[in-house]
Amino acid sequence: EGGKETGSAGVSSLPRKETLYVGGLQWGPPQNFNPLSTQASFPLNNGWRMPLLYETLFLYNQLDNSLEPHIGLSYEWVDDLTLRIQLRKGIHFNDGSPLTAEDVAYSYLLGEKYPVPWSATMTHIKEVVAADDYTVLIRMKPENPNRLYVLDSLGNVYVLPSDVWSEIEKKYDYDGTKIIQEFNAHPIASGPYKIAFYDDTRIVLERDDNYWGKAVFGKLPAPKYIAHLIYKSNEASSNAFRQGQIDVNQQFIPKVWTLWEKGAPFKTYLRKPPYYIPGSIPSLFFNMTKKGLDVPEVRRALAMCIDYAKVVDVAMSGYSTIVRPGLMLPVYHEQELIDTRTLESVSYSFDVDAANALLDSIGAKPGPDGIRVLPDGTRLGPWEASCPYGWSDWNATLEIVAQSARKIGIEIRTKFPEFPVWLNDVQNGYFDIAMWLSTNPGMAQPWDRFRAFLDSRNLPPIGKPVTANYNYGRYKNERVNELLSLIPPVTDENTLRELYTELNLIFIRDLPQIPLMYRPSAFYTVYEGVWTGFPDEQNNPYNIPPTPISGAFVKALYYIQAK
Amino acid sequence: MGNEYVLEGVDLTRYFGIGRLRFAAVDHVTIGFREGEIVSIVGESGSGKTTLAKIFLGLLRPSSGEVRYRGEVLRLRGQRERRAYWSGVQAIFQDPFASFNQFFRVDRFLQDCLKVAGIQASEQEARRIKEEACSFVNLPYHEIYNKYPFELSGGQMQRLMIARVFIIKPSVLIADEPTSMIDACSRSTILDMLLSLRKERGMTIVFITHDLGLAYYVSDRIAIMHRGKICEEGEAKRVIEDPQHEYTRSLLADVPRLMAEWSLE
Amino acid sequence: MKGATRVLMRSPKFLIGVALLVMVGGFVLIYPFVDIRDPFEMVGLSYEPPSKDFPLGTDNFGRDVLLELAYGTRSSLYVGILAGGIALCIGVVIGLLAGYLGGFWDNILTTVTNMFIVIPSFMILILVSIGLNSRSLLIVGVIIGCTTWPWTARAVRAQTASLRLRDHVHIARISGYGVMRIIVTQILPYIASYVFMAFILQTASGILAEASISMLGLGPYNTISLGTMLNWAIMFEAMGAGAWWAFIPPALLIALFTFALFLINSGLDEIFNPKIRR
Amino acid sequence: MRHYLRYFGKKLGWTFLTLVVAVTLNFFLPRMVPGNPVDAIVTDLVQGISDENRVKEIYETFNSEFGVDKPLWHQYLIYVRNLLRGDLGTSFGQYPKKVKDILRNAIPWTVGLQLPAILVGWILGNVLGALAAYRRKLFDKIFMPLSLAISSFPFFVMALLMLYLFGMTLGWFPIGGAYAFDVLPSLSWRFIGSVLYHYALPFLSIVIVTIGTQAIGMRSMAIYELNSDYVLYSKLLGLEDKKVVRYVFRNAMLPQITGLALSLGTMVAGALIAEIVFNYPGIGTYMFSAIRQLDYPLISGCTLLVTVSVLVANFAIEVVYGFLDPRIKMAQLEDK
Amino acid sequence: MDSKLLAVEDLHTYYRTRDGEHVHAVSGVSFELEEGRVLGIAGESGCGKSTLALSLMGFYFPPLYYKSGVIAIRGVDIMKLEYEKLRVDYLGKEISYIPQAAMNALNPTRKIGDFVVDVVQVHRPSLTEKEILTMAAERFESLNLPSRILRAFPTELSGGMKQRTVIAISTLLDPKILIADEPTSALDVSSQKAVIRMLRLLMRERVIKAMIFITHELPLLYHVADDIAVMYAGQLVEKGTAREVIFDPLHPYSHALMGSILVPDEEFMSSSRTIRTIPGAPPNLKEEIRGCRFADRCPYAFDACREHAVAERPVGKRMYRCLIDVEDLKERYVHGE
Ligand SMILES: Nc1ncnc2c1ncn2[C@@H]1O[C@H](COP(=O)(O)OP(=O)(O)OP(=O)(O)O)[C@@H](O)[C@H]1O
Ligand SMILES: Nc1ncnc2c1ncn2[C@@H]1O[C@H](COP(=O)(O)OP(=O)(O)OP(=O)(O)O)[C@@H](O)[C@H]1O
Ligand SMILES: [Mg+2]
Ligand SMILES: [Mg+2]
Repeated sequence: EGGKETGSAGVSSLPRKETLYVGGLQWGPPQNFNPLSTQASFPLNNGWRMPLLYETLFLYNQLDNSLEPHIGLSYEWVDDLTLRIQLRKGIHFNDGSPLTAEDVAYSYLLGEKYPVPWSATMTHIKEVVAADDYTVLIRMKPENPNRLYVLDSLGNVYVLPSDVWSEIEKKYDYDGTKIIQEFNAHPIASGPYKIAFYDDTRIVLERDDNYWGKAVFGKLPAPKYIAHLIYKSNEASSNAFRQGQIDVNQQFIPKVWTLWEKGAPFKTYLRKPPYYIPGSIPSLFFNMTKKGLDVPEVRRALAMCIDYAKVVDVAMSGYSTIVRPGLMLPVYHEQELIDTRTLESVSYSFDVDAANALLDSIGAKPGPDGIRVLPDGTRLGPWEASCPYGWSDWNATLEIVAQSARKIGIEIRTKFPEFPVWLNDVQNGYFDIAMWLSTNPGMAQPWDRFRAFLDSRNLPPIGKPVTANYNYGRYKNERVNELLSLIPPVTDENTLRELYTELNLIFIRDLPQIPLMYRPSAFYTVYEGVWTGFPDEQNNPYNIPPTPISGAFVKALYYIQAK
Repeated sequence: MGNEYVLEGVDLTRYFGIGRLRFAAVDHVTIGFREGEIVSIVGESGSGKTTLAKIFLGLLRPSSGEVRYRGEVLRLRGQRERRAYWSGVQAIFQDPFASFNQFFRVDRFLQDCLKVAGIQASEQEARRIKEEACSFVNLPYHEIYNKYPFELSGGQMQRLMIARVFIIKPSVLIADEPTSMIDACSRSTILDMLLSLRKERGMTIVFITHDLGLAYYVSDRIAIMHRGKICEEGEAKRVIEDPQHEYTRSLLADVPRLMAEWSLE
Repeated sequence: MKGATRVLMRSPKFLIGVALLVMVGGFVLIYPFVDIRDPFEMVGLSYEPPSKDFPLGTDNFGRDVLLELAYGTRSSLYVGILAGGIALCIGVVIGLLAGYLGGFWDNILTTVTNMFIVIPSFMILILVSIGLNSRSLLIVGVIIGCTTWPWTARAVRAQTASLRLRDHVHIARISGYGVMRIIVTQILPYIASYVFMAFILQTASGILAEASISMLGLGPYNTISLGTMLNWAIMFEAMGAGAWWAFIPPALLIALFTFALFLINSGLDEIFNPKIRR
Repeated sequence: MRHYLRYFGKKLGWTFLTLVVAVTLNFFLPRMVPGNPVDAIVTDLVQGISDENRVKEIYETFNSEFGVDKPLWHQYLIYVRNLLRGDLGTSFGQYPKKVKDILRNAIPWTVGLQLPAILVGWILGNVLGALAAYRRKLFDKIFMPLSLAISSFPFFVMALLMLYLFGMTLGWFPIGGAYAFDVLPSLSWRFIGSVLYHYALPFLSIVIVTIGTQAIGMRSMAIYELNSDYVLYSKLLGLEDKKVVRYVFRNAMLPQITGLALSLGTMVAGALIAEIVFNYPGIGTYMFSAIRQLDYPLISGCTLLVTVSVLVANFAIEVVYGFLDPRIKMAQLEDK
Repeated sequence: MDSKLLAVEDLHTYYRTRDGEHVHAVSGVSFELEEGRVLGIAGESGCGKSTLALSLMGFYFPPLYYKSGVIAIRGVDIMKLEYEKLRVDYLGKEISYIPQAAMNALNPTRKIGDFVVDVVQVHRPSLTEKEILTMAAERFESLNLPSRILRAFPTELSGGMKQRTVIAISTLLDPKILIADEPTSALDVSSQKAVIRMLRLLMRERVIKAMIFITHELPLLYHVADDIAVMYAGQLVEKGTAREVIFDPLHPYSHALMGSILVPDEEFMSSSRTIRTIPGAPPNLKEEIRGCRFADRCPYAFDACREHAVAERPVGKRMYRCLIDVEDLKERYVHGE
């Protein structure tokens, strides 16, 4: 376990022209290469589905919110509860054994037996069966079906070789916590790469020239090696990137345009602001149990006083458009789902005067120190606005929020504890205002975003951690719960639009959270000094999403070339 | 016999150091001082004179043995007992430059003496006492009262120390080499003052010195100290003229004199 | 005493040190009156280079660096003095007691002191800072003070132990003074100059310690200090952005401060420690 | 000799006591934090699981895995027992890695960077300080304020400035890491060269500051010694300056050794931050990320490691010092 | 060849204090030292004895500075010599020095034997280490010092041993002139006697040609010195043979000084002596003093004393520094004014 390890090839240096350097996907030293672990290291990190070692059935494409065939060739709903998946033939693991429907079923079921990244999905699934070697059937639980989650799982569940993993299961005596700790230094997987080397500063993958895709796609990925350099801090990583030591970087880099100002071969997906495509919505969370913060007008006034343009410019380096009320991303496939005109009635915008007027109207008068006091004597502040330390764009955002609030007589102080401390406080409800973001893009969006923010079913009381979703502020609304359970089975566009519009309406009216900006799910910044042909907005014939290495981005590896 | 001693040490021993380095700085010393007499304790450097003095003063606890003051064993528990003892037994130390708190003016120093003596006097009365004490030691009060000790000469400081004793009026004074740090010419002044203190007050004076000539000049009795032990004790004249102990004899032989030959063979 | 002032006036080190301190101190005290804006106010864009509006440019938050410096220096000074004061009090009290009482208490107190010296105080500082959920300048100063006292304690103890055997202390004892009174009137004045120097050094090390833990992100919240400025600059990649104005001025100010205090200290040292001088 | 042994026996006992205190502080201080670090690990796992019992179950499994469900004193006992077995526990942040393994990777880098740097700085500082004391005049006039100025730079500030100047602006040196991004550890010249090249800047930044601090101490020690009676006496007996100066340096150097022992704690701690600035894969960097993740076992491991090495170094220096300096030997023998 | 081994003429040296003031610790000292004589210098603490001793070595350390005057050894003014020549040919060999503070005179981290070797090799490079150590051991034994001391560190010695060690080292090279600055102050009387005995022996055997012996202990000086010079505030106020100066002092200060001698001696003490005292304190050497330096404390002083510098006045082979004539003075002493 641990320690240095050299792969079979015994690489000692990485020829620059054969190596694709990636960064920003792994910050600590490698912990394990176990696809069942939430702590797994590059390229298995939870949250990024990088089909380099293990692969998923389909590849999620964020550009159009679709699933592209990979191991799975196609899927269809046989009935309301059953999904049938057709697998590609001729796929084999790197030990030579074929990948079959059995393996897929086995992999799904691991999620039921043990706490693995797709365990949540399995709470909706009754069974996964191999109809034949190349057909898989997923049957949902009739009492708790969720189409969205099941679809999402197609791009999320790694397909593991069942024989290898049953051995591992046996080795640990079917003890889940042990199994997910298996280090798995030499993964038997179906992907195009193998682990060649790792230590605390880098993880190096080497191409498997026997990859099944060679026959299917007619070629292999271009880089012989993929190396992920591990930096201890953002600045170290971005400095390395500036020096051309990283080709594909997934990292927040302030003022990214300065990279190519002097003609250096850097680029982002979009050449102009916001440079990246939005993926989630960082928002201000209010603790609804705190006096003063439980007054909707106060929250609304706050929402109106924040200078969103400044948030975008100063804190986010312009990597967002100015946020609009509601929880929909400014992308076509989500905007389609709401009726903007209906929402206008509850909408708000940056307007300090209006915010002040609103507070005046509820009788919140400024005290001698300029901080307003509600008629019942509640002083509007000091409230602590917190987010984890070191999340620099967020830290800056909260500073702006605090500054803005002062202008309308609300006192907000910032606080940036270490992530675990912060998380613990926030989950248990020990906070005033916190900043957190919505769940990642995927097939379950935007529904999952609303679920995570607003679902109040099984909400634990203050003092017990909220873990099933992000409703840390303990917002409760029965109608929202109802709407959330209505959406998943719906396929009809119009019904969906109605439901989403209502959800947004309630959200904007109650404002349990204030969306602050749009954040890319991945900061995709590339250096083309060595490898060229990375997709961007103008030149993307293969519809490759700018999600570094993850999901459908893998296609890019076949098209890039060394200079 | 025990009763005629004002201050008395019985079988006093004091060890320093530990293990191999442990040694007795004062080694089973028994000595007593009668009312109104001057006793000199003479010994070379490191013979334990100062240590003995500190034991008598209650500044050091003896490893064994006891100090008796007016027949009672000294315990010094509690503030009251200490005050009582120290208003009866006082000291002057070797180095006048180190004996003063350099941060307090002379007047404050004298004022503190009044407090120690337990004199509660009006401002005028206090001033009178201070002036009297100063004139006793030939110091002009009005000139020095506002000075800091470091503005005085060594002789003046040592005289102030005597003024202190003059105010406190102890019955026993332990003077630990009070003249060793001041110049020869001022030395006699100090000695004379000590002598007149005794004359006026009947004070018992324990005079510690390494100088036999000095001891001879001032004292009634002399005790010779050597390596922590008192090796000879007796009438001053007798000790000098007819030394009994081997050490005393060699000491006397080795002291350079003016009239006698100093054999260097 | 008068001589000492005269010597001080002639010591170029002392004078330069004081001059530096006065300059910086003056800037810190006066500038906020000249420029009455809120230092937290985000007046520009991030990392604007020095210009007429912003003599030292802006930081990542678009705040005026010069104004921040004024407030940051103030906080650093505050922490330094607070930490120095606390360290001094603890150190002096422990040192005096250990040195004066001797024996058993000395053993106990010296052992504790030595422990704190050998266990790197910075480690304790880190551990405590992590443990605290809300960190203000006050708290940071207090914990720095509580972990950096042992040096002072050790030195004060040594001095006290030798002073204790001085005759004037004996005189005080046979004058019937109590322990506290002796310590305060007979010993403290003698080590006062030393204590003052220790205070200066402790202040310098307080400023450094604040900067260090702020650099690690364990500094006070909602506060501009030289350390947090550096921390922001690093966190927001001022270096990569070429925004030297965001981190060089605070870095230099920290060094300048320590330098000035060191100068004053060694100037004083020459006066109180004649052997050092040549 | 017996006394000498007894002295060191005592010293050893004392060192051990300090160790116990250090271990205890190490355990309790980070655990003053209100949060439960397990939450961070588990949160990812249970996201989206709506079945409450399931969530609870997972929580409990992990809580007992880390022992955080037991009362603190019990955890402490377990901690001490494990320590005695050489087990520093499992990292929270890099779960399921062992702290021991993490540290094992970091130690060579830290020791390799700091030991030479501090020693070189110490030696150079002493030599220069002594020279300044002896030469005085112009050399001292320039050197003295300079080293005073340099020593006023905290390690990390120096590291920062050097990184910016020589790494980012001038591009003479790499800007971080222990070796180039495109080589892998092996016994090749390329690798070794790369390691040395990356070593230069962090090494220099530590050396320079150490020189400054040590030079000042040495200078005043040497001046003190130069003024002492034995120097005068030796000179009056006609000894040549060279020899007298050698006496002086030796005597002034010796107390600096204790200085080294005592300031080791400060120096090591300071140099750890320099590691962070240079992204050097040493203990400092690990500690930094451990702090971020509230990884108690790793934090405790790092601080314990640093504390223990400082303790051991102190003890060793004390022993050696006694043999080098007869004055101290006497003092040690007389020590109560 | 000049018969005068050492001739000092109008020597002025001063200390520069930290606040830049000058302390004129030796101001205008002249004397001659002939072969075979021991010159004692007496005077109370702070009068400049040690400074004079140091000044005679011919080379100066801050804060002590040379101002003017001649120090001639056998007619050679050593103040005009190159430092290297002075060091190799004179220091330790021609003129040697026993420091007052023997406690700290030895390098604490060097074994005494090693130091001895260092010293001897400067002047006699031909000797081997072994020869030097044998030679040193002999000299040590004559001072009752065991030769194992050569292998010891100074810290392992007691104060008296250290002082004797220093004496042994200072005389190791058989210097022509020895300047002993209170060499016995830290010793008990019997060790003191042993030291004096050895110095005497060295003198008698003509190993040491002449000696300057400094102490404030007059009875001791009486036995050691042939001539005595009394020093007061940086000047010699009286010079004469030992007997003359002790029993028949001329200068009012010497007179008072001799009057304060106390010895355990029936005969001397009871010779109807009154112990004499002098009020006041010596003058501050930082200030320029115009008149007689003793004037403020002198019972016989008159106005002129405070105005004019007083020159040395020879009386036969004696000398004293006072405006009052010898006869006058003696008269006053008899009347005990
Ligand atoms: N506090 C102490 N700790 C250890 N040893 C001590 C202490 N005080 C005195 N001694 C030792 O005890 C012995 C006697 O010392 P003391 O001061 O009594 O001698 P003394 O006769 O007064 O000498 P002096 O004439 O030099 O004053 C000396 O060897 C001294 O070193
Ligand atoms: N380093 C110095 N700086 C300034 N003044 C000094 C220095 N050393 C000595 N003095 C002064 O020079 C004068 C003569 O001092 P010196 O040491 O020669 O006296 P001494 O006769 O040897 O006294 P003692 O009998 O105490 O040894 C004194 O007034 C003293 O204060
Ligand atoms: Mg004594
Ligand atoms: Mg002298």
